Amino acid sequence: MDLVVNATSLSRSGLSDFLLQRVSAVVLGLYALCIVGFLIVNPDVDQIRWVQYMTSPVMLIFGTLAILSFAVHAWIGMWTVGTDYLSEHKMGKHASFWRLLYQVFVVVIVFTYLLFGLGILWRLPAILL
Amino acid sequence: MKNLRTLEFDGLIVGGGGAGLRAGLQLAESGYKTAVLSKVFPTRSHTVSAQGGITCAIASEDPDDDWRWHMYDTVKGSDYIGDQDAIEYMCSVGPQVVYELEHMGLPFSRTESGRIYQRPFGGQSKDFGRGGQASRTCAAEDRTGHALLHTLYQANVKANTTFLSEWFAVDLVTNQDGTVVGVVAIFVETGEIVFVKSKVTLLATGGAGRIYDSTTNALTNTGDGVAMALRAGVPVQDIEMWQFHPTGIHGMGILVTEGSRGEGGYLVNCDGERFMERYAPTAKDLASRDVVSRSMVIEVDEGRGCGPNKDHVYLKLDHLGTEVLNSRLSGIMELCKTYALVDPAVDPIPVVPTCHYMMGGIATQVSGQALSQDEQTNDVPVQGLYAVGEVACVSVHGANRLGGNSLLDLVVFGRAAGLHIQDVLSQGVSQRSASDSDLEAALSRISRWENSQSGENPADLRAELQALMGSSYSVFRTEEKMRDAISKLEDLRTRIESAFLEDKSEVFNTARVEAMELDNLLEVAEATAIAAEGRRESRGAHARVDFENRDDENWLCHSLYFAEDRSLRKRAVNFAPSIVEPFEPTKREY
Amino acid sequence: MQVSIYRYIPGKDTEPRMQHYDYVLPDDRDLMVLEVLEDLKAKDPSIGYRRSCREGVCGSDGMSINGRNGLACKTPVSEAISRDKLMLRPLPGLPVIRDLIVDMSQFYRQYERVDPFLKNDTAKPAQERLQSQEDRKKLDGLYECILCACCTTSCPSFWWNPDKFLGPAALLQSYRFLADSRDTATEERLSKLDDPFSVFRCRGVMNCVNACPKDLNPTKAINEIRTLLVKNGT
Amino acid sequence: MKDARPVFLDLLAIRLPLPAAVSILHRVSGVLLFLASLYLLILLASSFGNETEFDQLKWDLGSPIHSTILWATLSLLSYHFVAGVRHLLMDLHIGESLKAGRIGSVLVLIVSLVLSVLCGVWIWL
Repeated sequence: MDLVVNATSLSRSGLSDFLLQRVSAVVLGLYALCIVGFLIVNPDVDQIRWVQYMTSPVMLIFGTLAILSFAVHAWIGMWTVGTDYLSEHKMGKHASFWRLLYQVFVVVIVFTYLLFGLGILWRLPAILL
Repeated sequence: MKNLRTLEFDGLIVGGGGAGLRAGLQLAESGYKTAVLSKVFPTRSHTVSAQGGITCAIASEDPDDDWRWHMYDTVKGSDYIGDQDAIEYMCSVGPQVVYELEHMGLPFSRTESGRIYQRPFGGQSKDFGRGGQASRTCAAEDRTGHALLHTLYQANVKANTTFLSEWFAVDLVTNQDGTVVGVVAIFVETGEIVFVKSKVTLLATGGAGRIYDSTTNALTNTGDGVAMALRAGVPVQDIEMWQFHPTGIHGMGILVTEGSRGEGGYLVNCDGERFMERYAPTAKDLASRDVVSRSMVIEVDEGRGCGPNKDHVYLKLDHLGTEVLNSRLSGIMELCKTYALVDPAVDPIPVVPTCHYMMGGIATQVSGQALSQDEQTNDVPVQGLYAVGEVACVSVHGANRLGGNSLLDLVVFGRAAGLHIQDVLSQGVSQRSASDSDLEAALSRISRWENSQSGENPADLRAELQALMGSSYSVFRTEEKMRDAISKLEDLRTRIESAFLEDKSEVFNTARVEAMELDNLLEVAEATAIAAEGRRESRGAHARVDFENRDDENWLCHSLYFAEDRSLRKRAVNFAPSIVEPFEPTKREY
Repeated sequence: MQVSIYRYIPGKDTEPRMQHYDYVLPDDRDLMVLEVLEDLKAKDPSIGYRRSCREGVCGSDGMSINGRNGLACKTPVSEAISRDKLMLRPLPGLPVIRDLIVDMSQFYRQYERVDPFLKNDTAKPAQERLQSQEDRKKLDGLYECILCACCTTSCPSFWWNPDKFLGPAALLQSYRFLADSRDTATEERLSKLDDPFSVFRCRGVMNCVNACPKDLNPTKAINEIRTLLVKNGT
Repeated sequence: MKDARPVFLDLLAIRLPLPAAVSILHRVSGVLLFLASLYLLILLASSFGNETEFDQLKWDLGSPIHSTILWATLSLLSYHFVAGVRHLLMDLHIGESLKAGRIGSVLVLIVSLVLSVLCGVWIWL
């Protein structure tokens, strides 16, 4: 791609990013609906049932997928936002520095969320994180 | 050289419309160093406004169609002062050139069998006028010019043509041996003056409809090429011949394609009468444009005009139905709704004859090479200078152009000139030099405006000139008015030569460009005025009240106007086509 | 009516400014914005803007009219005016050369990037290539583009990445050739578009559709390209 | 000289149609959700703790500040969700015309507003 440098997009392909963004959105949307649905149906849920539901085999896999989807979705989204506003075109020569800084920040948060989220779902002792 | 930046090319094309782009494509593909210099970005050229189509006997609608029939129509349409060698060339080569356009990607409308769609246009017949109305105009809906111009621009992008976009050509540079060696131009974006030097210079600057107050032409059609030629001592031919298109939107000057009548629309007067049946019993609304325009003016003059001032007639399209209107005439639907506030599917469109096309121009050979004339009235080629398209008079349109023939003219002769120049260059033309004094004429015109300290406003003078031409040189012409106009034009010349350019800024100074365009309008207006007064007959678009008839004895010839001494000479019409027998002049009826 | 025009003349102005003109509208008819500009220019020749055909087909006079991109020659004053004011500014996001005239080179570069010409590697027939009426119909709404840049310069994605995102006009042209039954370079064209910026920076904002003076729909064309990319790439 | 050229991009002087506003809000809500996700994860963590923590959480969520934050987060989520659905529909070539685009934008705003109100009802009533 002569004019277009895209070294830090997720998949380096616009099409793959586009598809991943959509698929992850659908997973996240459905997962959110499952949780909200459960809470609406069981307004006075106690903790045991709540944890039971969330860690049932299906929901555990679903939740894991959702957390992974979140990482993908957030990274692509935030990367897009960053490359929109922190561009050479708008900021001049130092744009790549600021963009890198921003991306490191986003990556750190995404990873933190990822580990934190998986840790909770899989009920890992905090020490392992 | 005067510290002028100089650019050098093998071929320089001035003008980026259909003709210039077609020629540029031919040259760029040949590998010669070619530039297309244009005062607007190429796709803004006036070719973009052409609507109805490109007339050509590709035998799609009628498998028996024949280019000779097309040639017959064109000769008759020209009122017999079209050059038959050129018309023959255009009509016979036409199909090949149209197919080339299609191969480049031009999105023509299609017939059911997938071939190019053709519609009927004015002045078209089968079998040399004996077989009734023909359908010979190849169309891309009613945006053919737009489709054609963009296709040609795209082909040039592919061919890597060099574009000097938004460069204004000031004047031709002619050296001491009378060879044209390029142009002095202004790069409008910076205001820089540059000598663009070239072995061959081709003018493709289009028409000059802006000498009139009411015209279908773009604001940029100011006759720059005609004026440059005249100032360089090159004569112009048949410049009195101005086509008035029957259907310009009343009060707006915006064109409604003849294709609308081709698709079945017709004109009515205030009584609702389809009056063209009286003037042209056979062709009716599809008689040639000069005939229809005159009939409309007569209707209005005799009190049968429409509207509160009874000053226009109606074009009726509502009976065609929305399907035809939307699929074949969507462009004019849009134009009418926007500019006439009329929905053609419901109401008739108010129309008046409006200045549309300059049949005259720089006399050229079929190859595009510009011609002058010696004392013995022999043709003399102008070295280094070519012209194609509306600025040229090759002449295929004679005294009246048929609808759809202008687009064909552009591409056929743009291509022909490209091929010929390629030939000439391959024989090894050396770049002639130009001295400071050769550049002087062009530079002095710039400095004249630059040094002006006071005087009249160019915009006011332009409006005055346009009103004068509109009132004195429209559909019908009278000796008295023309004489009066000629003296008024002399007065205008003095005033324009001392007019004031207020804005002298460098960067994208459109006021400076418009001031120089005013110089050009004046040259064309004066040439028109003198040539029209000189041609003492009525022929084609040139209709005189005092000389009502065609006079073949004295005027079956071209007029040739020289600016230096404001003289009008005659030049023989070519009656020697190489393949077919010549068509002899007969009475012209539709 | 008050007409306010964005003025910037290099060498004279260091900063752009708005210049105000009084203008009396006629009672009997509506004017186009371009007619107002022409009248003002007759009095103040220094006002810079491009114009040519004055009938909405050449695409010269795109500008921001009361905050909305459009062609001056095709926008009636009555439609644009608000609180008796007409505000004319250059097309957004492109460098201003002077007054209402912007530097379009970035726009044209993006147009050229999509190879805006027919590619067909089969032998040329002696006549035209045949195309069915249905296939020809697919080009409607695409080939009519006049390259006025009203759409592209109203697109936020183009504002942020004019060098990387092709923009609606170029993408509309890209699809014009992808959709042409006579073009044989579909895969080549698509492979050139599969990066995160060229096509995919479109976020469906639809400003382009809103701005187009020819009522074309670049958003739809871009979606069609994406669909082709998905079909081609999966 | 070229670099000195000004660019007109005064967003206050440019009229943005409704679909543009919907799109910008989608982006803003996305960025905010990215940050608010930490809050959601903390909620999840405490709900997975022991029973006392869980009851404490339920109690906490009744407090005005806590419940407002929760409501805001859910509202953002609903908006981002609804506007996202519109994106997906457009990918399927539904609602591509200018008119449909406008209607779609209005629908996104109305539906997400309704959802936001429902979230409030759910939290506070």
